[in-house]
Amino acid sequence: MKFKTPIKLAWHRFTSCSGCQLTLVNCEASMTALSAVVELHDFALVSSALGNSEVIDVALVEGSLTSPSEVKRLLALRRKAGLLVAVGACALTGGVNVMVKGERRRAMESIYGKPGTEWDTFPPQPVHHFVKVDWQIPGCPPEQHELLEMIAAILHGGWPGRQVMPVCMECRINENRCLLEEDHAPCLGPITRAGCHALCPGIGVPCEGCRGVVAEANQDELCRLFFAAGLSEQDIRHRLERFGEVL
Amino acid sequence: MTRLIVDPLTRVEGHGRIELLLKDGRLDDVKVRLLDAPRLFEALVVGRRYDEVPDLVCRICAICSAVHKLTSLQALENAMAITVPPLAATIRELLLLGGHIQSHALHLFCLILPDLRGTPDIVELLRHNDPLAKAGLDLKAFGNRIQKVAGGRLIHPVNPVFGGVAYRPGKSDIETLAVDLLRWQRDWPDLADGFLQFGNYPDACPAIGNAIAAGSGGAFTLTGDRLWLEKDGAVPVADYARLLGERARLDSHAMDAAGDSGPFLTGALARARLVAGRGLPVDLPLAGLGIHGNNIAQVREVDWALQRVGHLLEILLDDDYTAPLQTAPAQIGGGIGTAVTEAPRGLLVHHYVVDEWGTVVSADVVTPTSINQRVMATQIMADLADEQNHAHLMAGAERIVRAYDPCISCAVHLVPVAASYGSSMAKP
Amino acid sequence: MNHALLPIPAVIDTIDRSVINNHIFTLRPEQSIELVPGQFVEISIPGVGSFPVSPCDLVREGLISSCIRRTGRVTEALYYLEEGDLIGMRGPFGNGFPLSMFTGQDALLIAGGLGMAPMRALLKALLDNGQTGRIILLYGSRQPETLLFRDELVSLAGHSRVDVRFSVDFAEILPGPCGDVLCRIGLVTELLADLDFNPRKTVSAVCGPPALYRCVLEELALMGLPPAKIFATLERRMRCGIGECCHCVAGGRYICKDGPVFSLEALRGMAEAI
Amino acid sequence: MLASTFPSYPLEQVALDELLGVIRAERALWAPHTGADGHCRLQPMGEGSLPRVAITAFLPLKKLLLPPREEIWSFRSGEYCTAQVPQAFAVVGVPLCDLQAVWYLDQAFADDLPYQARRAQALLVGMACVPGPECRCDGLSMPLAGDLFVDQERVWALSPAGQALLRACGCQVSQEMPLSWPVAVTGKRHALTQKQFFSTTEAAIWTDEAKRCLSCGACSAVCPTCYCFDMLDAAALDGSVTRHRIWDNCFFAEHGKVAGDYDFRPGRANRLRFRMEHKRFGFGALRGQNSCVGCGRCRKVCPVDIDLDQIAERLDGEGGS
Ligand SMILES: Cc1cc2nc3c(=O)[nH]c(=O)nc-3n(C[C@H](O)[C@H](O)[C@H](O)COP(=O)(O)OP(=O)(O)OC[C@H]3O[C@@H](n4cnc5c(N)ncnc54)[C@H](O)[C@@H]3O)c2cc1C
Ligand code: SF4
Ligand code: SF4
Ligand code: SF4
Repeated sequence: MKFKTPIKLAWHRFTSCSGCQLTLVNCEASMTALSAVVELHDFALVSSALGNSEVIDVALVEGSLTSPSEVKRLLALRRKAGLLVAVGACALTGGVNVMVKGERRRAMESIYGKPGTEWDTFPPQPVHHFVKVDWQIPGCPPEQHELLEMIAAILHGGWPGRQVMPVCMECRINENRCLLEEDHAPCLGPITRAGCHALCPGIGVPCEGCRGVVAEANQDELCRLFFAAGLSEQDIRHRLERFGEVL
Repeated sequence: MTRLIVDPLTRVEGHGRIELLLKDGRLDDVKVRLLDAPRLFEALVVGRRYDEVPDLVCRICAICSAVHKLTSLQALENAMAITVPPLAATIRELLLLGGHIQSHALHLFCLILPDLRGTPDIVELLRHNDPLAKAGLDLKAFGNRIQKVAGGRLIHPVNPVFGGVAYRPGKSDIETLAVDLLRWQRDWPDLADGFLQFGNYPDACPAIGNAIAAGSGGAFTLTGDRLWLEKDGAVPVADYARLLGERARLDSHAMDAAGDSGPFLTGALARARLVAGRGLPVDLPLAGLGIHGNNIAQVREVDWALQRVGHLLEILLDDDYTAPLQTAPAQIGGGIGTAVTEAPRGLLVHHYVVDEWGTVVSADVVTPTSINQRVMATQIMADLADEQNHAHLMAGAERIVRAYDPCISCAVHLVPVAASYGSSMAKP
Repeated sequence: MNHALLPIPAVIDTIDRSVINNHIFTLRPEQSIELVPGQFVEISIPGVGSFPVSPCDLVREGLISSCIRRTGRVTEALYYLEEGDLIGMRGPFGNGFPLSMFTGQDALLIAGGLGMAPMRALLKALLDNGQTGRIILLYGSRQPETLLFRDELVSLAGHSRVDVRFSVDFAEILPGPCGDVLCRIGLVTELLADLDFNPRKTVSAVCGPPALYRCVLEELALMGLPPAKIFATLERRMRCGIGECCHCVAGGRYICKDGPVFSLEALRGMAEAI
Repeated sequence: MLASTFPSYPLEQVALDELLGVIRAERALWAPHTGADGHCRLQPMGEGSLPRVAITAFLPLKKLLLPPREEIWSFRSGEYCTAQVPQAFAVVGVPLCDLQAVWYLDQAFADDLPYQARRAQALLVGMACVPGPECRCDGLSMPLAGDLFVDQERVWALSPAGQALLRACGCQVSQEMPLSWPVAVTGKRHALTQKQFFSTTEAAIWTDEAKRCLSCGACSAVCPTCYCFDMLDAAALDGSVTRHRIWDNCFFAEHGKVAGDYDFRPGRANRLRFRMEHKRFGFGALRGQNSCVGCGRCRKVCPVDIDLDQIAERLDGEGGS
């Protein structure tokens, strides 16, 4: 996977809030440097250069899949993309969209009335259910530095290194007071994969787990702590299912 | 009969398409379809605790995530009759303004400027060291710094919480913003002139639609308790559903605001038309401006936002450090709450019904782009009636839609009014 | 104190791609690095990361060759590089095989899979200095196709002092012309069964995956080799190579610094070592 | 009370503010600072006079000597360049346990150039502390590292650099005769022999405690003598690369893994045991050397109250069985 610069970079969005692509667009300070090494191909949010390339070097994919037409687009993209990167919680696990309960048709009807039942949609699925994913960038939203470092590493012919650790580690490194320990707050830091520099606990907001569950997490014990702190089983479920795939 | 299709729309947020129908070479019918996949947020929040809902609905759209979060908090706080402390209100407003600055900068310099320069995107402009593109990105970065400081996390901010805010931004952060602000108050007029110098906005008919905006009637603000209309005065926000008359459409994934007073026009241009003379520095003959005037109105709104940010920073600089950040709910109780905010691209409404245990039983979100959906097609028809060149037609139509600064993921929200929950507001 | 964490630029001199996913990379560091067999270097691909690797040959004219398997993130990136590309290298690290102990003794070398790479360096050193008696090499691989250095090893078998035997886990047809080399289907340990050697006059070196160590080391001891004369080289996730980062610790010892070559005697006292 | 041979000066001879001035003239100054949230952190010290007692800060001195994220080298246009030499700094108000921990790090990183470069820039001023309920310092009470030590009555010179500073403040005659050393250790820690520890590999206590352990890594993050690290490259869009050394942690799932995802230390029980082995018996050249200085940080931060001393007590009890 060594590409000629500028690398042909595509961004495809499926069912999502656009936050992942906005994260890249928000890297204002790096935009000029980026413009020297990438060429945008399908990146509808910021570019009108569409579909004019047979081959894409790196395709970034945002969002979950919710309809056959999206799947078709994804498959076509995979065929022409050298590398495919799933970006963000929706692409990795389905994201908050997954939380809609019950039968999809019923939910559609409750919202759109009759027309809603005619759209061909299915419950949100992560990207890896359909195509091979070469790399993943977690987060809702993802971190700017992870996107930029990945693009820079691709220029060197590889994927960036990263540490597999929970948010707590970064939280302690930042010398934040511990919300779980001191306030008995439902902080998901102990089981959430780090990389955000413990952004939320750093300002006193318990981690909502937006970067997904860290390897070998001890969820049982954390639930016990939450329960002891007075959360109901339903509260705990709601808290964990937001980004945790515990449906 | 010829059908021209622009799909997908580019340099707008979300997935949409335009269908242009030509009869005998002349434009006969236009369809603007907002095609983001439905995400069923209004179904998703039902059954959740009131304080969890703002964290979820901000994920409707990233560009407006702060506005969504603040509006839903406000609606839920209204439902439980809570007033946030003044300091929290200040920090929240700062977040809102940061969002406006970043969103307008994004729209003007990343999405519109390439049209004016004739390039596909800003990356191309940067490659050629375009000074306007660079300065515009700088302004965008400034808006983002404000959002980061006030919101904690840039997208999907976490600082606003039920009852107020979680933390007070550090003094040094506020001071740094104040220094940046001085620079922007100095540099912005030149940058604004640089943008406005392009005389090549396409000629257009005056912008169609009954302008609508939130406000309180006093000075220009981005929130308020009434909805103001260019024609027909004002109504209390609680009456939004009747006024807007949203209903589902078969050909679009966004609701359609089909109320009798419409079609409506919302956004910077509508605000400007409504509030000229109330603090928004607009010195333009607004009435005759076409929809591309929305860009000019956004430029003017940045003037105002920069002033207003200065005022808020001053408050945050010399306020006392014991001031409360949150109001605790006296008791969790049921209620109905509505709140409106002017998002960068127009009117946003959140409405919730909460039961006595604090569980949300129904939710309704009306977004600016679904409100504008109607006028978009009409405007294209009006502006391009005489255009016969297909390429020009397609480009022109796309530019008209782009001028509304639409946000399609916002628009494609959902509207369940689960009748079984006995909601007070039913939709036609 | 030199800056052991700072790589020296190294140029990829040649790449031998004859075995799939087990290419042999020959590198030329800007300053020469001296290594004894069993020692290792850390190879760095800037922007991607680094990994430890043992040479599969003696260092000649400043050139260091390693057979590097494509297993993960960093090794994968190496496979996209070409002759002439610049990478980094630091070392030497670790103790290496105790060459002097082989003097006047027979050598029993047992390699499994990629373990043949560092073993080849030892084999070459033993052949070079000529002070070892008989050299027996038992080499097991998954399939005939993944036998590394096959032609070279086969030709060695003609050597009067050297006895080479292969085993493969599974094969449809046994490997083609193997000359004097015996090849069996089965585990490399099975080659030990009908081996005729003098345990009291033999030093053994074993190199391969953890599973190999678990069955072969104690077996050798049972056959009568003193534990102090059975050596194995261990693999760990080494970040520094100088006994600091703790990733390679087993039984309180740094495998990167106190090892990676340990005698069975030492290994017996090291919890979690194999 | 131990007798000390460190030269010392009665406080009335040493003007502390003058001493501070001399230090400030050459170095950035760090001191423990207790914030509004009740936590004490090592922070750059603004104006003001010397603190008079040591406080155990949230993160120990390793945050300055072995920073959580430290540049080791950078790579640009084909060259590997060393990171810049750090600026001189001083830390005042260091408790005795943290000084002992620095000695331990000094040994563990004896051959590490970046560490030693930083260490050479550090001037450490110890102070007598008020032991808290979490403290379990043990063993030697005489500082093994540091430059100066201040108690209520005297200033002690622990190193030639410290001595030179005192001279610069005009202190001429040193007190040569042994004086009794003012700091006593609490001595509350449970002793555990290697034999006891290693005979309990299979003890139920490991799985027991591991059931609760969240693997959050807090204990080792705040420990003054935990020093596992990882190396990560960060590439920039201009093609340059910076290699960072960042804190790692033996509780994390990747720690004992090698190629092929083979894990030499699977499961929390093994990982907990591994950390305890390091704390009580050290690794490599420091084998046999206790590395727990008893600062009590790990106990304090653990969200599920895992306490190595309690484990030691239980192991002692179970040891024979
Ligand atoms: C002394 C020694 C000599 C070696 N000699 C050779 C050799 O001659 N030829 C050869 O092909 N390989 C050799 N290896 C193994 C080689 O280091 C690993 O295959 C390599 O690190 C894999 O790196 P990667 O980044 O491609 O894989 P990764 O994607 O990083 O990892 C794949 C697996 O390896 C683990 N891992 C990550 N980093 C390391 C690391 N630095 N070291 C070990 N495991 C890691 C991961 O946890 C994962 O399970 C040797 C290892 C040691 C310790
Ligand atoms: S606040 Fe949350 S993330 Fe931080 S240490 Fe405590 S549990 Fe971990
Ligand atoms: S602290 Fe948690 S919720 Fe906040 S950004 Fe990090 S992972 Fe996401
Ligand atoms: S193990 Fe605990 S008490 Fe001992 S030095 Fe480390 S943090 Fe302090």
